[in-house]
Amino acid sequence: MNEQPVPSIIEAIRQTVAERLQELDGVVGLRRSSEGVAPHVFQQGDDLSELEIVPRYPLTTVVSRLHKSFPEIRLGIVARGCDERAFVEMAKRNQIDPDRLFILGIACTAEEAEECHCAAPFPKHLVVGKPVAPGSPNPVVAEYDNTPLAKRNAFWRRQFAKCIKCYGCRNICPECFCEDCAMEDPAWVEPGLLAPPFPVFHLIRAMHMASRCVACRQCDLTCPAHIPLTVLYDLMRRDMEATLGYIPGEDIKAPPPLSVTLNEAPLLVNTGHMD
Amino acid sequence: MDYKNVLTTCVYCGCGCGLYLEVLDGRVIGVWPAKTHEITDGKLCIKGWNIDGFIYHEDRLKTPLIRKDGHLVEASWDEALSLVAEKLGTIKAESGPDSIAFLSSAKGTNEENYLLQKLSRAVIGTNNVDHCARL
Amino acid sequence: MAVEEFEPRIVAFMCNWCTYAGADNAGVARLESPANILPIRVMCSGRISPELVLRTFREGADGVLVMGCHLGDCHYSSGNHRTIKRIPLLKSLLGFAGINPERLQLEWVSAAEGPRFTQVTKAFVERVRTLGPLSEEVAA
Amino acid sequence: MMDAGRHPNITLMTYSEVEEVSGYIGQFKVKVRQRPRYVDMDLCTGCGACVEACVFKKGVPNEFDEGLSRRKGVYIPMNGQGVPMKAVIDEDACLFLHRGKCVKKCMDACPTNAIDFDQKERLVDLEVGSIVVATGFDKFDAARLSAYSWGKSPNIIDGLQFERLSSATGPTKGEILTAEGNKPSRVAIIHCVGSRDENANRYCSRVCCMYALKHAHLVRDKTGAEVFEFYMDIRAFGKGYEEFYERVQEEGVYFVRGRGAEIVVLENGKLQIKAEDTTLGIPVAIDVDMAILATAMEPQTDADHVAALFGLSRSADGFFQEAHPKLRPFHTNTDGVFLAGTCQSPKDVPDTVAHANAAAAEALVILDRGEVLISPTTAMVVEERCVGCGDCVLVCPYSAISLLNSKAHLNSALCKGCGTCVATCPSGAIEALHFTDQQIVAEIEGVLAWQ
Repeated sequence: MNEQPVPSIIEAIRQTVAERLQELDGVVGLRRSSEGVAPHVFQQGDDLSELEIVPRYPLTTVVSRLHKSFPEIRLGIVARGCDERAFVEMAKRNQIDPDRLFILGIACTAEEAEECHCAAPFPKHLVVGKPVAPGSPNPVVAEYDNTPLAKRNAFWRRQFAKCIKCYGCRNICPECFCEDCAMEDPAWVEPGLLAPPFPVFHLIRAMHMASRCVACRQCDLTCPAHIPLTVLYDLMRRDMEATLGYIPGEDIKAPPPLSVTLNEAPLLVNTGHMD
Repeated sequence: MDYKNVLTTCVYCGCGCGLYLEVLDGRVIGVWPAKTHEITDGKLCIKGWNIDGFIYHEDRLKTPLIRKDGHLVEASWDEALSLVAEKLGTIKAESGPDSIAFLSSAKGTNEENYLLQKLSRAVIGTNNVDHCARL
Repeated sequence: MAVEEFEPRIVAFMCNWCTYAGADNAGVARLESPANILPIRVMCSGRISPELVLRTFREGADGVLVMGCHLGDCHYSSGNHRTIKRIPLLKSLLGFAGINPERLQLEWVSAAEGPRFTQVTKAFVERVRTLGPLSEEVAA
Repeated sequence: MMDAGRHPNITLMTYSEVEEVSGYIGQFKVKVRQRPRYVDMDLCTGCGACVEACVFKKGVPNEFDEGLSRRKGVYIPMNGQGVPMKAVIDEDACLFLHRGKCVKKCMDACPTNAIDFDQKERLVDLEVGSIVVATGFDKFDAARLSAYSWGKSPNIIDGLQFERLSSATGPTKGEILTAEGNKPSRVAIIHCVGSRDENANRYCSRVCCMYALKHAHLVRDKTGAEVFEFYMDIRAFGKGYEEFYERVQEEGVYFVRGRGAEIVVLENGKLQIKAEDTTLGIPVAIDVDMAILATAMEPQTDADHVAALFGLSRSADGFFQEAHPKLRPFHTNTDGVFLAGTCQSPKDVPDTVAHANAAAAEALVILDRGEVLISPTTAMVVEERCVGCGDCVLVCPYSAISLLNSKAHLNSALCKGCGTCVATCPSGAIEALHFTDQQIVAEIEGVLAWQ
């Protein structure tokens, strides 16, 4: 269960949103109603006591949909560290117009940081709350290099055998915005197989996420089969940083490293192919 | 810009997962799993995730169809219901109530399903009633 | 029944301008390359998406060679820049899933390097031979 | 050159640099930065009165004479023989432009009032159908090989300096003299300086053997001095070249087969050439008055910049890469851009002329035909699947893809069909025609059908 936020933080963000609504067309956040908590676009005149900051939804996806529908609209977003990182990667890929989005950053609590094993539990544009220390690294990831190949294989076989192919990991992901998904292309994933073919199904997605995954953990949270997907993506993120020095969501000016030349984003490891 | 999320229940099976329909200016544009839903806890299967797929689907029927001279022709609800009542009445009279069966759907609400079994048992007089989620 | 020696099946994606010509060069020079190498010509090694490599393993290949021009020699100037970055990450991923990353190999062979073509293909076939069939590894 | 300058359909843009190139075959847009010459090209008659009048007597090293003479702030390039034969004012040398103080005698002297100190740099936009890159070569800097004592004696010169010495318009009016002003009695010519050398360039610069033989002939002819050629092989490959080699041998030139290993500047000012004579199998040391180094041809130092500007590749030696070494030797991988001369590889004059004529002809063929044939193996965007992320735009080596209304738009005239965008597109929205995923997958299935 998520911790209830400290009242002062929620009050402060409500206050900030109220102020920013003077000049913005709307602020994307979470709203509590009798039905529960869901994403919402707060507009001037809305009851801001309904604004919540848990649970976490991929709010940048809402921004993207609105930016595409309304080419002039200027929005704010109540953003945690992962939301801000998601925004950065989406902006790089033209899914959000950075000139029309204003980050109203909130810091995660220490407990939240620990729960997500989050390396950066606060946004750069922090408005409310104090940055807490990063959560401890995922122990499975830390131990992974010492795990023999056969054991890794057995582990993922067992995990992915549970997959019911709901595509929830993809649907909830703020960085998955393709019109057509490679995981639904019969050339890569033969249709009608349940569980989906291992490891093609999962590795295609992991490879697509290599320069995008911002470690928001939404895929983990939404998986009905409780497959620890972030272990795979954390490993991918680790090797991405080691090979190309790229941390998704870190720098809006850094180009997606796999799409540019070696001059623009050099390879940091010697694979013996540089001659 | 009128953006809202409307809590509803997945109609595809008897589990009845909670989900939000994402609505922009009166049009459903997507689905969010309901993270604060007691039972479903922000999880959905492939059907729930795609529940918005049929809403505006071009193949969706918007009126009843009646086969006339081998072709399906659009008809009014009054016309269709009268035809069904008439035919059911004839069949019941000719072959008895157990020659008729009722199949209900997860796309109906609890109340609608209750009414259907009531129709089956009390009006027609048969226990031949079942539901797609049991099939 | 005698146990037959395992003959690995290796799909080699070769770029049109360097490696495919290099393989030709090897042939013209009467150099023997292993028959385990199953060549597929593409215009540039940059064409080889992770999806194609994964599909090739899925189809039953015991190893995949991606071959292109040396850096700076790319017919398309920088197509192979993407290949050189993609392959190590894909190897990492295979390793995470418990598939020996050595089953995927990137090699540069220029149009003039017939001898090098036979040398790297022979070495890769022998390497994969020691790893054994992929089906045994992933079924373990 | 003179003909080119006079041709009504040729506009010479001197003192100009290409700043930016966009577009594609048939419609390139080229931005040219034209530096001020401070001389009105229409008015100047090339009479040279301004040069005479210029008060900057000391001058600066004359680059045309390889620094063996000096020139003034205003000058007519190539010692008065440049094309177009018009004066130019060197900003860095002109006393007025550089220091802000001068009596400007040049203005008084000019009979046509062509001097114009108010000229400004300007950017010129050109639209052209084809481009010929003819940026030439750079001379190998012999200082990089310390054994040759470059710079330690004025009598150690390179081939181009010797050319100026023996030229009638050169600093000595064509007399071959040492720095001390004497006729040399012994001259050494050292081949392969910076060529065929693992410490410099591995390639053969092709032209040096023949010019070194010519230099030997000129020295023998003009001074009667003893000439020693230090060589590894003589590569007399062209028409009449071998015959010329034989003639020079008959003229009494000594050929020492062995790379010149070292030049020692002796205390008396003479130069001692050390080498191994590999035909005799003994080390030799020969004292001479003058040493001429046959330095290599190298790519221009800014070749990487030019390559990026025109979308060219460079081969391992740094020269621009031709599209095919045998069949398309002056084409590049960018359609409509051609190479001429030594920017592609070292060449002698006849080869350069042939190469350049071919490039010019091909450039004209395109313009004359009015349409171009392109390969059918291009990429194709399936718009409905495109989400406009722009990864393909970053990936394309030819800038063939741009975003138009948030969808990838591919210019198939620019696309060369490498397929890197196809492999990059996460949405599967780009297909490589003739190399589609389906076709490659069918091949994978086919080759793996073998058990």
